[in-house]
Amino acid sequence: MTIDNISHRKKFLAQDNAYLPHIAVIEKIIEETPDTLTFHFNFKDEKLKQEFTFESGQFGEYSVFGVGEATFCISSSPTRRQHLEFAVKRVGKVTNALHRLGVGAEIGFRGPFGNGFPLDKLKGKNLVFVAGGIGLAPLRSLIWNVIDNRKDYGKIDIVYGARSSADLCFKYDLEQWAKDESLKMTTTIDRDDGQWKGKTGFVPQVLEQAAPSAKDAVAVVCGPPVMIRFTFPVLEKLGFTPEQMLTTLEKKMKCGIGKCGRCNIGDIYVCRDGPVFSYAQIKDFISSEY
Amino acid sequence: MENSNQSKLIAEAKARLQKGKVQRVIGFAQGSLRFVTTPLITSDVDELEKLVINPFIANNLSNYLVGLEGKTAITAKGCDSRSIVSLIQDNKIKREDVVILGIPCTGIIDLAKIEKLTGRDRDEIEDINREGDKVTVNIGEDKKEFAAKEVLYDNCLHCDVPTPEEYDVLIGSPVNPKPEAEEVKLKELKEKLPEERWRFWQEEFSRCIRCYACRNVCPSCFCQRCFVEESQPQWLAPAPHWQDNLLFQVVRSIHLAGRCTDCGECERACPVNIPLRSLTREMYDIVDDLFDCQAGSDKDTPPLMTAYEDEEAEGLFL
Amino acid sequence: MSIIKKIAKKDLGKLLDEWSRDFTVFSPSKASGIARMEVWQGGEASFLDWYRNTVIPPKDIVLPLLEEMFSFSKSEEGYKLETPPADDSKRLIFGIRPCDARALSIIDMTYGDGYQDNYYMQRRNNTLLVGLGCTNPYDSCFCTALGGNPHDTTTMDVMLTDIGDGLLAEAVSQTGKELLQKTAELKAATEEDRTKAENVKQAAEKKISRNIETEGIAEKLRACFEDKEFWQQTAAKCVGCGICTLLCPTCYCFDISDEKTEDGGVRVRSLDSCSFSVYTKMPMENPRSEKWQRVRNRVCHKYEYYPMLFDTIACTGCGRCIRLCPVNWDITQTLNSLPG
Amino acid sequence: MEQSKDWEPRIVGFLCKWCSYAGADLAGISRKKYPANIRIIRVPCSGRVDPLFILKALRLGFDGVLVSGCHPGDCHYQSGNYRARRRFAVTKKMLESMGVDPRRVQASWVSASEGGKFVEVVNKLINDIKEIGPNELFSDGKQQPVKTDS
Repeated sequence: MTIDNISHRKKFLAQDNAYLPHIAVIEKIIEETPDTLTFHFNFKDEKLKQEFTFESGQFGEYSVFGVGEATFCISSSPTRRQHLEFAVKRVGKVTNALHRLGVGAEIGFRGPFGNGFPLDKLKGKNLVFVAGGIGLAPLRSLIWNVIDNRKDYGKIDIVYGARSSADLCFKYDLEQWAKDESLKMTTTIDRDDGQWKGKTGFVPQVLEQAAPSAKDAVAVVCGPPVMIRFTFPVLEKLGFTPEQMLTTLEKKMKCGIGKCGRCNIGDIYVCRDGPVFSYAQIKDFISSEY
Repeated sequence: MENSNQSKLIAEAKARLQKGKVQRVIGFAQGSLRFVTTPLITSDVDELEKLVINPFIANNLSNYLVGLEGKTAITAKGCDSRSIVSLIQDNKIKREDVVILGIPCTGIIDLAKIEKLTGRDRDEIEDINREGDKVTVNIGEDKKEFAAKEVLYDNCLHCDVPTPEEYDVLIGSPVNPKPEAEEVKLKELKEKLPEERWRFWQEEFSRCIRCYACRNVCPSCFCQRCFVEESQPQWLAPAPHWQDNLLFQVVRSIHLAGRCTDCGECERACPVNIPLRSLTREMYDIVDDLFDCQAGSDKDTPPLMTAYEDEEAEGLFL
Repeated sequence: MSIIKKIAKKDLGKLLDEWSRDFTVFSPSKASGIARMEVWQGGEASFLDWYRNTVIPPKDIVLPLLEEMFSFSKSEEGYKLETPPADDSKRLIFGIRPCDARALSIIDMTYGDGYQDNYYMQRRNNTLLVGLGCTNPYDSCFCTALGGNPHDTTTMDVMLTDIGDGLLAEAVSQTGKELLQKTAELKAATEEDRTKAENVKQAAEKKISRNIETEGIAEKLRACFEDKEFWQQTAAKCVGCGICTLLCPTCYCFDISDEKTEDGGVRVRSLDSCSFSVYTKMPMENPRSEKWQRVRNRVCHKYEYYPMLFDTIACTGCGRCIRLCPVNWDITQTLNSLPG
Repeated sequence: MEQSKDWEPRIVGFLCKWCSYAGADLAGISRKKYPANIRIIRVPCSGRVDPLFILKALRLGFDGVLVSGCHPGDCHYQSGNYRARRRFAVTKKMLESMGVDPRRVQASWVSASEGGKFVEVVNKLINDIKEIGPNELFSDGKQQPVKTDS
């Protein structure tokens, strides 16, 4: 990647110091799974509340003051701007602290950062969404975005899976999508857990069975690294070229703006050049640094 | 430490690697800078020609042993052999997995001391030669002569184990302990009032950049995850405040009780000249006083901190 | 017409005093127990006797090891954030070496790109570089392999050459020109001085023997990226400490952390190192959990990724990483032994 | 040492749950008064007390630290307190050698039935600390951020 094709950097909103968070207030908390919560939030500053814009796939740096910052994508759609959402799995110091917060608590938000999904390139295409676990969060923003502009897109396939039925996120969305006749929704869990009436099997296998056509299609993949690693070969088998596969990557980040160094995969900085990439961009590195 | 020893070392190492008795050899090679040696870790027989024995083989190579698969032949000075034994005591390595090529050592030359005495940097010096108790330094036309005790590392000055105690082959003849020379740094520190001592350390640790070289070169710092990397709870601010730097080093020294062999590697590694050995040596002496413990002197005793006597150190408890 | 003046060495202290009226002047010092740039304290400028280069690179004047980004406090109205007052003091680094000055221009590329890093850029823009050419480079130096030389003027404002009894001062930038013009004490340099300076420069350059072949190096590194065995062998003796990165004049990576006080706290940033496994560690995975991956990242970042991003190798050959490494891990040896 | 009149030492006590914590409890039940200056952290065994805990307490500004466990020979886990003894001994000696007043960090053996001894120990520690003054080991004039992480 050269300096010329990383020019999609977005102008930062409203203030010069990109390290200084905006104060935001948590408005609602939804328990997705035993270890995952979705937070609805809004900015405290009225003007920012009105003017804030973002694109599906972009992320923010969220602060719990006194504990630190963590990176999450914005999981709500820019087409639904009453509030913003992000989903948090409890895994580390900051995510634990977030889980301890209640409605009304103040957090910090920096962003939106990153490139987001290239909507202009998706328009008119058939879309195949492949997600695992909490990896649905960034795709969910895009899926609602697409549904809200349904006529701009072709066929839609969604394959979503989790370890168990209890680990499925955004069940309220899954229900709606399952009822939506303009798209094909497949939900799966890794292993039969006794309560689940739907499909079982790993996401890549289920995707292979679903066998969406690669013609005029773009596949958007997000999930745990191991799922991503096994999904690309399946897509290739189905005839998708590396340019037809998009993913959004997760790395440890601190600054979110390409300075602090740690989120690189080779010469690509996930925060600045991503988090959305085509498989063509990252396939050289994906086996050994992801 | 003459050249014949070096040839013998190479031959011994080669024999073992060629016969497949060991998977690799760890020793010293000439470094890329004048006088400086560098660790050589190799499974290639031809590479073994690079092995050296000279008065500059400073590193404690036992640091590389933890986590290796298969058998390893390693060159070890007396102090290094103690570190190896300490690792055996801690069950980090097995005795049968190491072939110790013991090197009797009469002290390692501290290039920083020579730089200080001559006012010249290492790379401005043409030659340094040691013969017995004399060390001659050539700088251009100028030839300076020093007593060995002036230019050896502090921890070599009253070395208890010039000849390795634990070895498979001894390269050369055993040497005797050197007469002790006073350690200026330690003495000056001990003469300070308690409050001055703490402020001294505050001052020293204000320079610390938290590079963790002291920890990473230390064979006794073998924890897979060091407490400084814990985030829940976070014991230490990641940012290098002197308070946290000092806390880190004090706790490190205490965690090394009964393991630290006073090899001095932490102090050598420190890029900002913090006299770390003054801390670790203190601990070395404390465990000697309290528990008659000399780290790494007996591979068959349990690690100091896992053992106990029925009655000891009672004066310290209410 | 360039401005060339001469400073008598015995008058250097006075000159630094004079400049200290308008600037916070930093000059080489060992007062802290280690060679680094520190605020000029007046008196005789005796550092010329020992100064070859600092251990702590002068980047720490514009990119400190530790700095406060903002403070936060909580009241009934919620959180309030406050950035520390902007530091717009004028600084002058006296005696910065060409490798270290050029290193700042390399950091500028990242910190000035896209979202500007105001904390850094403000200090950087207010800092004058009065460089001093090297007459006595270390055996670990290799600036000449990277397009520099012991008297390279890149990114300098004023460049000094040691001609024995004095320092020949040449204005490089417009700011440097103004500085020399308004400095009353300086005499114009003679033709003889200039000849001397020319000889000094040539002699210094000849002293550097360490070399790397930079032609096609990014491509070579890309080609051996997956050569795990090579990187494992290369990394074998590395102990994984942070010396080579934290004390590198071009390394700029940092960590951000919160520190609580009773009624709020501060968010600080501190230099970080890609040599540490926690640097990339996420709760569930770590893309560079192995030492060889981290060593590879360090080498490739400097010699492959930076050239791809900014057309510049992010190394200026100052040699600190070689000199200060506790096990003599030498990046030039690695670069000269790349497979293929 | 200059200190304000109303300064009261803050002390942290790491107490073994089998003996000393029960001892402290007994002291409370039997209405034996001991100063409220001590914050008690219950640990499963005095052998759980890493020297790091002691240093961290000092770093956080506590004026004194108490480690207390079962009498030698009475450890619920056979040898935990023996190990604690070695660990504590080297910690105290190390701190002393660095210039920390050894009275700042003390240890005791208090059994579940020794409510009275627990009170004595705490009182002695508090009196000692009052004599040596507040812990300023980690202060440098400026107010330092105190991290009170969970």
